[in-house]
Amino acid sequence: MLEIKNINKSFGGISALSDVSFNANEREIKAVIGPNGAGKTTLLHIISGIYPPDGGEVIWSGNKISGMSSVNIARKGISRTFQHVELFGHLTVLENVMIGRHMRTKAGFIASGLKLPFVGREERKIKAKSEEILDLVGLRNKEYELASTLPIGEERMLEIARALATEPQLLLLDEPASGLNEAETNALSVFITNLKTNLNLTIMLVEHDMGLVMNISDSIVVLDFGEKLAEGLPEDIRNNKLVIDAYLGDEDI
Amino acid sequence: MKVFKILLAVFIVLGLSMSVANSAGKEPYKIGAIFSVTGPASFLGEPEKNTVIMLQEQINKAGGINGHPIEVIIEDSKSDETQSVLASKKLLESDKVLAIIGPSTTGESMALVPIMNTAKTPLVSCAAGAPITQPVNERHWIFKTPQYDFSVVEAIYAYMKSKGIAKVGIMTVSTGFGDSGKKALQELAPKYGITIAADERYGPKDSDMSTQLTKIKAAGAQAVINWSIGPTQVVVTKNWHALKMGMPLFQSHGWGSKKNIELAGKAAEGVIAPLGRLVVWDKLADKHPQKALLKKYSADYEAKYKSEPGTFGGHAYDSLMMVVEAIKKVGPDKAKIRNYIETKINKWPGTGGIFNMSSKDHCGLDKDALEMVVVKNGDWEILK
Amino acid sequence: MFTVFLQFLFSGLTTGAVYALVGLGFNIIYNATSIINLAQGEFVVVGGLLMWLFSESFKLPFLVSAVLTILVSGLLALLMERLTIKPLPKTDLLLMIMITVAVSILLRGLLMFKFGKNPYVYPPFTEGEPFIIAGAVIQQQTLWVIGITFSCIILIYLFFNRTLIGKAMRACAVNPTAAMLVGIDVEKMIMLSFVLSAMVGAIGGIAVTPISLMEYDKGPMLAVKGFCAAIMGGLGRGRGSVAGGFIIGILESMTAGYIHSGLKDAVALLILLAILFFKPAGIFGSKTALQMRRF
Amino acid sequence: MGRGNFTTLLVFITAISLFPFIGSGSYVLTVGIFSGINALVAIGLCILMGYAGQVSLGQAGFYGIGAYVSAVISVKFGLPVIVCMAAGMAVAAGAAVVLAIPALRLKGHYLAVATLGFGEIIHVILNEWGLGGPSGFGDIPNFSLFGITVESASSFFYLVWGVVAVTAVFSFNLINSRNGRALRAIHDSETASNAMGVDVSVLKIKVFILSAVYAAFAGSLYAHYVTFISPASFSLFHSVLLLMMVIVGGITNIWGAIVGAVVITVLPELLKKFEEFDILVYGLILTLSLMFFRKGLVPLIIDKLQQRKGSGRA
Repeated sequence: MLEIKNINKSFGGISALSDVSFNANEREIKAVIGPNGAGKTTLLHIISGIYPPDGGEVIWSGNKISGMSSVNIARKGISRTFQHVELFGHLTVLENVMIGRHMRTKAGFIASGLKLPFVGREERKIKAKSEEILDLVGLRNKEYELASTLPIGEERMLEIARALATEPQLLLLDEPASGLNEAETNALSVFITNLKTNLNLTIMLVEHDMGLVMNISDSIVVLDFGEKLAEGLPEDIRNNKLVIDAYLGDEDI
Repeated sequence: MKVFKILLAVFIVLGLSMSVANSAGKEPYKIGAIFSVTGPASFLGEPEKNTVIMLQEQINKAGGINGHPIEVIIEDSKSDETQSVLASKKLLESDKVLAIIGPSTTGESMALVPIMNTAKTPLVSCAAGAPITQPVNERHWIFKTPQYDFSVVEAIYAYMKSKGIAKVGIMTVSTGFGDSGKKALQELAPKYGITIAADERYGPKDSDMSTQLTKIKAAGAQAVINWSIGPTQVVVTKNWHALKMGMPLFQSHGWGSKKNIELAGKAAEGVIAPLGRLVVWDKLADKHPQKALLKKYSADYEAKYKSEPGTFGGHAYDSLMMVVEAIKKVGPDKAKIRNYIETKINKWPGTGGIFNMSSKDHCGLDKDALEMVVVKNGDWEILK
Repeated sequence: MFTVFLQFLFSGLTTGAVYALVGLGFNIIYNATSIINLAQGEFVVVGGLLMWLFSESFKLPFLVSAVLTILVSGLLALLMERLTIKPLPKTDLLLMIMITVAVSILLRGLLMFKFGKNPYVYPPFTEGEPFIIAGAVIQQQTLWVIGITFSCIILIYLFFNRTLIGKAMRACAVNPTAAMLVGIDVEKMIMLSFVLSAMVGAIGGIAVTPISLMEYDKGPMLAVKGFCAAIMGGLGRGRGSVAGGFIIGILESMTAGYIHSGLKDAVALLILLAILFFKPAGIFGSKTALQMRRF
Repeated sequence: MGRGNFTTLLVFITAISLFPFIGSGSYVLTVGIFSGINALVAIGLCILMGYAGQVSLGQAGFYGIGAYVSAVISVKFGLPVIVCMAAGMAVAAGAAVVLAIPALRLKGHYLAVATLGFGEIIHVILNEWGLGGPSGFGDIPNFSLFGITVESASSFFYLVWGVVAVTAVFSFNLINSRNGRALRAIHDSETASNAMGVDVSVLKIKVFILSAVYAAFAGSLYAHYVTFISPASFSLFHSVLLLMMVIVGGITNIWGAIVGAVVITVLPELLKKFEEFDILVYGLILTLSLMFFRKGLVPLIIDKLQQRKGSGRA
């Protein structure tokens, strides 16, 4: 279970998050929504260790992870995608996913350089597993293309595939539907729901597409100007007066 | 990709031109020369190269050695040890030279010691460092013409002692040249009852040495000794003058060029240095054994290059003439050339002094090769 | 003791002033292109040697020689930019920087060809006895160098903040694409930055030659020190690099004075490394500005 | 390593083995030896820069550490040369850690200056406290192993290029492993690498160590071949030259590093014909080749070959 406790974060005197607390249960899809600048991405950055919080704690499976480096948080089973796609552009599609397997494998510099027998075996396993995941996201046919050549929809799927390759228990998705067309978005919502049921993942989702959010979330947290505005089931949020006010003029609602 | 082809062509042409051997007329005697023509030590290499080119012309015009012209193949070591190793290999292998003169610096010469010993070919270095020829039994094929740094230091210290100077501040450039001077200065000081009050260092491209001089002054020294070559010795002189140090400034033998006086201007007045007789030949007595030779060399060099040869050009003169004389006497045989230089170069007047080579000493000069010279009215003056 | 300290300080200011000017030159080009022009040191040498050529060899009056020197240096930089920088896409910065290294070798070759290996010097701007302040000696020319350095900073500051073309250059530095969209000729600005920085370098060379002499191969040392100065002050900060230059000069002199002259370069660099460890963008640099940069 | 590389490697090894028979004479061989020594450093620098994206202007520092530590130990304590060389590499690895930890925070020009500073500090240390000071020292024993002394140019040529070949294979293996992939990944995005559990800091330190060890290996080979060293050989100038080799050859390719090292080492020898002008011609050739072979010689050749293949098929 992920517990967010009284998180505070400010940049140069401007508060990005103030006193935000909520929990995400296991095998739940938790959506974080809010207008632009509400602090959603900052929150994901704090959970994944890219920023340390100024105050408060993040607890994952009973351990405090706030303040840990993002590598170590990744090793605790938390993986993520990025709002502005952060793929390894000079690597192929397959290699991007294989990077996800990096932390699950162990051949060191010397073993690799000497090409010890176990290194080859390990590499073959990495490849097999990565191709399996590419099959899952439907990018197997593009495995030898450079990641930088993919269209945005496939880039987002590749980011998810790369994150999945780390075998996470918690998956953080930062606007996975941004830039996707309607058909792609629909496919994505099915895909994310399947991840939860088939892989037993806890998923935390930051998203602007309300259709997607309402469709797949188990519960929703609403942030506004860095503060938690509301939390509850999708239908509660849909009818929450505060939320409607905050989104006034936003055509998505 | 036209340019690609052009460049490729350039590379190929260069490659071919390297492999084509020099076509010679009538079996010349080949002598190799490695000088620091470019790079940080080019102050040395430039006059050395000029000297050798001039001498080669003169010797060949006079009929060469017993009818054979000489061919001096000059390699630029770029003041770099790796390059001089390469140059020596090229001279020994491709050009099959009888002997090599140079390199210009101690480091480069040291790098050649094992190569020359293996190749059993004489090397007459133009660098001063003592380790080049010592220990002599491990330096069978190695000679050098510049006097030892020890001799230069002894000349300075002896003069200081006679003037009652007992406490000095030394400043040396952080190159091999400055370093070997520093070692000699430190080592010989006790022998002359001199204490070194301050021991300062600076880089070869530094632009202001007042800090070092101020420290020397604050340490209560009675005189400054500066050991460097190139522009830094002029900068030191200017700083020394501006700071009104109230103590004499001694320079090393690297000071021996009129150019330095010119550059330092009136700041150079009163600077003292132990110099070879080349720069003060006109002030020597007529019967001095070096005078005629120095006069001719200076005059020829100035006529050809519109500048004076300086002490360092003289080293190349001595090195080449020693080898030439040896070939003249014993013919083109490396071992005989070596033996001749070791045993027969006795009371041999060169530009650097009167050489007395022996199996114990592969340099053959001592401090008597030097004169203490002071700058007065923009000219040299020998101190008695 | 104070006299000694003051003397060390003056010595540091003398060397620091040149580093500062080279650092300033780096910044002008860096701001326009993100390139570090490692041929910057050569322009200082060009300044000193051309000044000698015009004033001592051609016997032209002082001011005429100085103006000619600055113009010719600018022209040389213009050529360099047009021939080697302009034809290339500005994407591979490392390649561009290596090209400036290659050009610096070429320039050194030209200088050696024209001037030989000897050092050159000409009389200081004003003849006369050095000033004595609290027992410490400061040469008149040193004051000239420091004065010229500060004049350069002020002029450059005014240029970038008060003139239209200067503002346009700054706009290119902040965001080349946006600058292009509002109709600024980015290419021309880059060219101008090369010319301007070469002129600053040449001015430094003119001022410093009477003190430190000038020879064809002094450039690399100056470039290294100026680069350190620019980094210490924070790249992109003109005034920062000037401060950095003086700090390095004074550090060197103080180390030589109070620790050991053999270690002056090492100690100055160690302090630079320590600063970078705590302030990875230099003393006056901002980290966010650094992150916006491509390199 | 891929099939293309394997073929190239075979050609490469054949060329090396035959070279001493064609290019006889120790001058040509010595040029070859220095090319090989430089190639060794360049391979490390290529992995550091081309793959991991870390600039280094201080590689001559590691090169110098390798040369000095190995030479000093062998002169002072008379230990077997191979032990001294290992010691040199160990010390260089330690120095790499010392440099890499603060350097982790730096990027681009700032990293360049930090590494430059490191190299200069090493140079000053060698000047001040190194055996023999600025004058250097000689009489360093030749390389020997199991009682066989490698002295002649041709045997040392095989030794050096043997080391280069083994190192190249090792490096290709490394690059084609999970580690090489991770290095390329951190070059593209450090944030994403960290978030995927790739420890960017540890990898950077490791790759610094790797390049330092290669450089130190090369340095000790240099010391035991020339048998004389002085600080002048390990200056900033040499660091810049090494950088030039990697860039001229093609920064993203290990073959590029090797080719670049050979070209930059051989070029001045070819230019000797120009005597005084060689620096001019050298500068000109460098400028032009950087301008026209932007990606480096080896990538250019690969492109040419592929074009030819492509047009042949069509």
